[in-house]
Amino acid sequence: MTSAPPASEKRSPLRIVPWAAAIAAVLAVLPWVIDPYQSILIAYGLVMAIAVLGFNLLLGYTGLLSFGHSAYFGVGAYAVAFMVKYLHVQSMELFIVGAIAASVLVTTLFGYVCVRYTRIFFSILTLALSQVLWSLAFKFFWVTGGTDGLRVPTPKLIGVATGEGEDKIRFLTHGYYYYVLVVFIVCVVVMWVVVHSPFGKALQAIRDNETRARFVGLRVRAYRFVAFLISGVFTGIAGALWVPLNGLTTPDILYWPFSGEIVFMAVLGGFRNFTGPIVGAVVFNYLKTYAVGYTVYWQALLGIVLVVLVMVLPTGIVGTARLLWAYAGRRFSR
Amino acid sequence: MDILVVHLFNALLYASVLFLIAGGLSLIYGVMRIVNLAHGNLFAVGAFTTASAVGVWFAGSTSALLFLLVPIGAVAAAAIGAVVEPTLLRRFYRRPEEYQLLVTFGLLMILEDVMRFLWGPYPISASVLFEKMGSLHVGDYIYPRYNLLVIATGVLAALFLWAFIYRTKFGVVLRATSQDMRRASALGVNVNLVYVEAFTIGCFMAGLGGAIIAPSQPAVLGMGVDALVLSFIVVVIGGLGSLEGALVGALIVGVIREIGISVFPEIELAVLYLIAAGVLFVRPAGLFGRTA
Amino acid sequence: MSNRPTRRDFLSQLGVTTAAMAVGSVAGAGVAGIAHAQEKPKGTIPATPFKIGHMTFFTGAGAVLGEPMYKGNVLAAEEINAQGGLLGKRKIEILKADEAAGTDANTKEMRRLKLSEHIDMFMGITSSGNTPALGPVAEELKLLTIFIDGCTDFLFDKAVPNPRYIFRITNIQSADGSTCAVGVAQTWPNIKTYANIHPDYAYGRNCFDHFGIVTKKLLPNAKSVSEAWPKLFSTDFTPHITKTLAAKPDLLVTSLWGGDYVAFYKQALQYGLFDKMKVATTLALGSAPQSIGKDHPEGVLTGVHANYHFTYPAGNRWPLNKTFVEKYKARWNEYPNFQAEGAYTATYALKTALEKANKLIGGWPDDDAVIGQLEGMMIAGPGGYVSIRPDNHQGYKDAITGFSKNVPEYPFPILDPSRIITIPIRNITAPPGWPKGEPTSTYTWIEQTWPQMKA
Amino acid sequence: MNLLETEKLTKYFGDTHAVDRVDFTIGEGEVLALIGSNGAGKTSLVNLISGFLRPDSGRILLRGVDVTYLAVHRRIEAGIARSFQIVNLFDELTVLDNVALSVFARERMTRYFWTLSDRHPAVWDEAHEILRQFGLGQKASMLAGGIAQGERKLLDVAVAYALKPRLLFLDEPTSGVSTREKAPIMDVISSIVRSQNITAVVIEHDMDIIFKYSDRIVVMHQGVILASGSPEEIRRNETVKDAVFGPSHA
Repeated sequence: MTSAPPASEKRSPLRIVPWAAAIAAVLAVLPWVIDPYQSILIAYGLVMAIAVLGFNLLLGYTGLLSFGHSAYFGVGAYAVAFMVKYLHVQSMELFIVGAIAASVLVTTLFGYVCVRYTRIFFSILTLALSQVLWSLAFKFFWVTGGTDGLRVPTPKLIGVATGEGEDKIRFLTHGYYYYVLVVFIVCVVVMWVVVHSPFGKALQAIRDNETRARFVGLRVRAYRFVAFLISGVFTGIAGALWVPLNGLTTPDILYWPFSGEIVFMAVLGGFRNFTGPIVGAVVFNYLKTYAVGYTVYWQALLGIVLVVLVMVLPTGIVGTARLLWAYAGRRFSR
Repeated sequence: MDILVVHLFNALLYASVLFLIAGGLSLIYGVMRIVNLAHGNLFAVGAFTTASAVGVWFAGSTSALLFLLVPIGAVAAAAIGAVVEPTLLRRFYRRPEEYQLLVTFGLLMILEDVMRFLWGPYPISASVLFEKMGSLHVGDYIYPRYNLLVIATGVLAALFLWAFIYRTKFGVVLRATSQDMRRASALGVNVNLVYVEAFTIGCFMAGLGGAIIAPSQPAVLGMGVDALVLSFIVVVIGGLGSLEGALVGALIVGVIREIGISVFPEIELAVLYLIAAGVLFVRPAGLFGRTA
Repeated sequence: MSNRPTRRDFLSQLGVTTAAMAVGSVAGAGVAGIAHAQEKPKGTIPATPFKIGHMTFFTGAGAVLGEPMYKGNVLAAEEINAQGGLLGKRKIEILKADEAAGTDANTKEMRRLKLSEHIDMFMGITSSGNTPALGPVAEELKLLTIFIDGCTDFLFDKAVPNPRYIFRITNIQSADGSTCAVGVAQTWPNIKTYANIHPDYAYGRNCFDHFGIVTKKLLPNAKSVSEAWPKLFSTDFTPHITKTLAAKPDLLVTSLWGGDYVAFYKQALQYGLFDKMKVATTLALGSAPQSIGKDHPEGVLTGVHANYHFTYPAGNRWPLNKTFVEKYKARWNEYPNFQAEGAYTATYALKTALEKANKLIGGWPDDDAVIGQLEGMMIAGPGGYVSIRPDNHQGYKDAITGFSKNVPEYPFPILDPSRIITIPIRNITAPPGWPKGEPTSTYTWIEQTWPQMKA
Repeated sequence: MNLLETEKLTKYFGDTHAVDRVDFTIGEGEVLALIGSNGAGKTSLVNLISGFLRPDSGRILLRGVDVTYLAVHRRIEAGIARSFQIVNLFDELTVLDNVALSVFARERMTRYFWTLSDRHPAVWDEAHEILRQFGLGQKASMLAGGIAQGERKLLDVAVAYALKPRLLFLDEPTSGVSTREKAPIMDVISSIVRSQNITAVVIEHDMDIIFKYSDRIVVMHQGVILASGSPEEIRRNETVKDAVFGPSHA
């Protein structure tokens, strides 16, 4: 398609740090400026961004299209719900730890099975396995609440309980918003290090050329497995953060169309960019929320956006913006 | 004892419809190497079209006319296929899978709302045919005659497809294109024509699946998504791209579902997906697929 | 042993009656009616529209229930607006939202409606899976809410045990299973075995539980011999029907509803299910009345969600119903179901609460004042009196069920007017103060307080 | 002692004997050319030794150690590397990254997901140095998919070379480039291989190049080794002429 413009000198990946800090600062100020509903939407967007970042380690960096990432999101969410239901845990930090443990467990198992295959077989295998979890969550209602799902009350953040009387909206738009923001920043930094690490390079090499990767001595399957693990854990963390925001978890987030939405978000933002999934998740969240609010034909709207996107803007929002930026830059410098 | 016969018929009934959907999905994958996520909704289009033709537009006509109208759903689905393949999907055959899956996922969402727009939110039923045919005795039980017609349709479709693919010139061309598109093209095959024909046939099958069940089950929104995942199980078990596989896969799923609902209802769905995952794990190309 | 009551005695103690009977005269002291004349409101009332967010199933198989709910709401709003609006000034504006978008999307949408559209009130909800999800959100948002349906006991038992902002107008869900079981005990006391087909979600399980516990009390010899749990919004019931046939029960209990029930009975007919056993349902005639065809067998115990069927109370005995049905038919060219009645009544309950609050304090009453009026309100709706219990904000009205019958006046079966069964609601639901129980308070109440009948 | 020997190494593809009981040896420091017509089994032999294919029977010994069924990454650790006839690169990584990856892999650093790759200047310096040796220094920051074919051939070799192999297989390093470019490419490769004293096996068709750059030539035909000897011996060998160049070849 498009080859990146030749860079004359090797640019440090650290150059984006000031930009990232600026964006983080804006995100930190937002709840004081915009109305509460917008803050909640952004919190949703940031949570999904973590999930899609994880997903994109597989698609964008390893070249594996998972159509079953709903599974890991759901595992994170249900892990939290089970901790509430059976262990009466209230601490958000414990929720995250539990979600990580649960998603490590499930991704280890699923990953072991799935990374033996690539391309469409990988996609279908991930899909089939996620559907197993969905059907269990759906049918074992005495454990999972079935379609009713499980409720998760307001958690304690860093050991601080929110009083009974305190306004939940205020909790969501301030306390929890910042909590999500901090976890989001941590996740972004971690993922950024991962993809810019020697390991990340190896994954990209495997994505580009599996055969050659083998012949520089990489154990391709092991690398894919680790990528799968990291990817699943990120998505699991997102699931854990999402539950208190949503208030409950239902089997809907394990059903395969939710996996489709995760793919949608990555492609919307541009899966060949680090920032693409983040942008895609936030934008998709707005798009879907407002589409559902304004028309019963929201599915068609999203479908048309998707089809046009893959036809006209295959590099997504960020990829296209970069192209335009580069184009403008060249025009300007002439 | 008689009840076993009823169970068996039920399993065959389910398998017949699943074969029609999954067979189409598999055929399309076999020729074009594209997994069409919108396929489930072509099944739904078939059901809605037939349901409204029989139950609304021509309601009150003679039964003979109504029976003749049943295949109209298949024709509608085929027509959509014939339009969508050359205008939309063709651009994606050489693009990576993520784009193929996404464009058909988008199509799935669009079709869902097109149906909502055309047919409204309510279920539509063409049950008059189902009722008119009545039931026959199976020992102590009775069984709807119409369901036997559905089973017969499934069997006929399988036979017809087999003859078509292995006994006609077009079948040869189709198989050649499926095995090596470039070589077929070099040998003078009009590959684009083969593609649009194969896609249309695949959609026709899905539409026929929907059309044939419309009299016994109402057409409802959302039926496509559910049908798609089940036919996915079928093609995964049987092997993507293999019609024999779709047939065997449909039978397996039909039988397991029937047993599952009676014997292990809690894990009926999980068992189906686990079988699919297990087959994929052991033989990623499925029981009948060519190795990838 | 000897002091165990007989079934007949107990049923009459419960107040179960089978007959077409009057509800009593309209508008006793302290009872709000829906048609009383408008008084001039006190104080200044703003002229801004009163926005109601109405979320229900507009699409999918659930729309058979959802659309009538919306239509009932619209009908009431149009009537009120024609008189100038709420308190004569504020016109009702209804914002639609589709419940079929899924529970998670619904939660977001409720927040959007309140925080972004600034709705004054929320109404609607069909699915029992959604009220426990949305109830807490409404409380969080401090959003005045009257759920029309979604009537699971779970909402006020567990999800929101001390509601402030949320109310619910139609009967609590346990009444469905209990009413059905009482109807069975009274009609077919000799059944020995029964099979179940219930949709695999909250409502189906609730019906299963309450039918089971009441039947255990009233018909101790009857055993459940088969359970089938099709997914909600399924269309193919052949394996479930066959499983039921194979169990050879005396009776089938089913809580399938809407499009699911229609598909089920059509298929069951061709499998001869209705010829082989008695059938009792909880919601068969409760969906849009016209959705059931005349091919539906007669004599099936056809429930209406223990709430309302438009043929009862019969017109000349209860004019409120007669005029409601006429107006609804004129506006929408169809007959109302219990959801339409619920939404209609809820809208008038709001109107009444506003007027009473205004009379007390003047001006436009704040939410607290409205809530104060709704709590404990007794309102006469088309289906009879509804009382809203102050402790749990749940609306209660006497439960009804009956038997399907084809009559020449309607192109669909109705409840046999000569055999309608009614049960005073307080006799089949846990009283205020009963400890919260598992699976529901009503379940433990029945289990612990109802006498065990002789085998 | 020979660096590598094969004993009766055999690979069938259906009825075709791609490699038929081949006994092949290469000594320490040799630069050996493997020649033969298309389908003679040259690439199959390299594929077997490098681990791309599994043999049906026979053994491969590296300094006397059996490596026949060793996993690819173990062979690379043991010092066997290869380039590819049809360029096999990481097209969406930069030229520098392609080589750096080999260095990271060789140093077993590709497991590090907790440090930025930029934090390992020694690796980048080495990668730069290798690119400089291969004359690709100017192209370091371009995408590997975006450079010229001749450069890609060189980069393919550089990627293998960066693994610091003891035994390097070069599968047609000059195929697909114009005749004019062949000699410069081989000059670069040859000088590096010889200066580092790497044992190398080159598959090549161009006889001028073979005679110029190799110490010894092994001729394969229909899966067996037909002849082996110095360039001069092979040049004179009539059987080889007929088999490899066809009877018409003068």
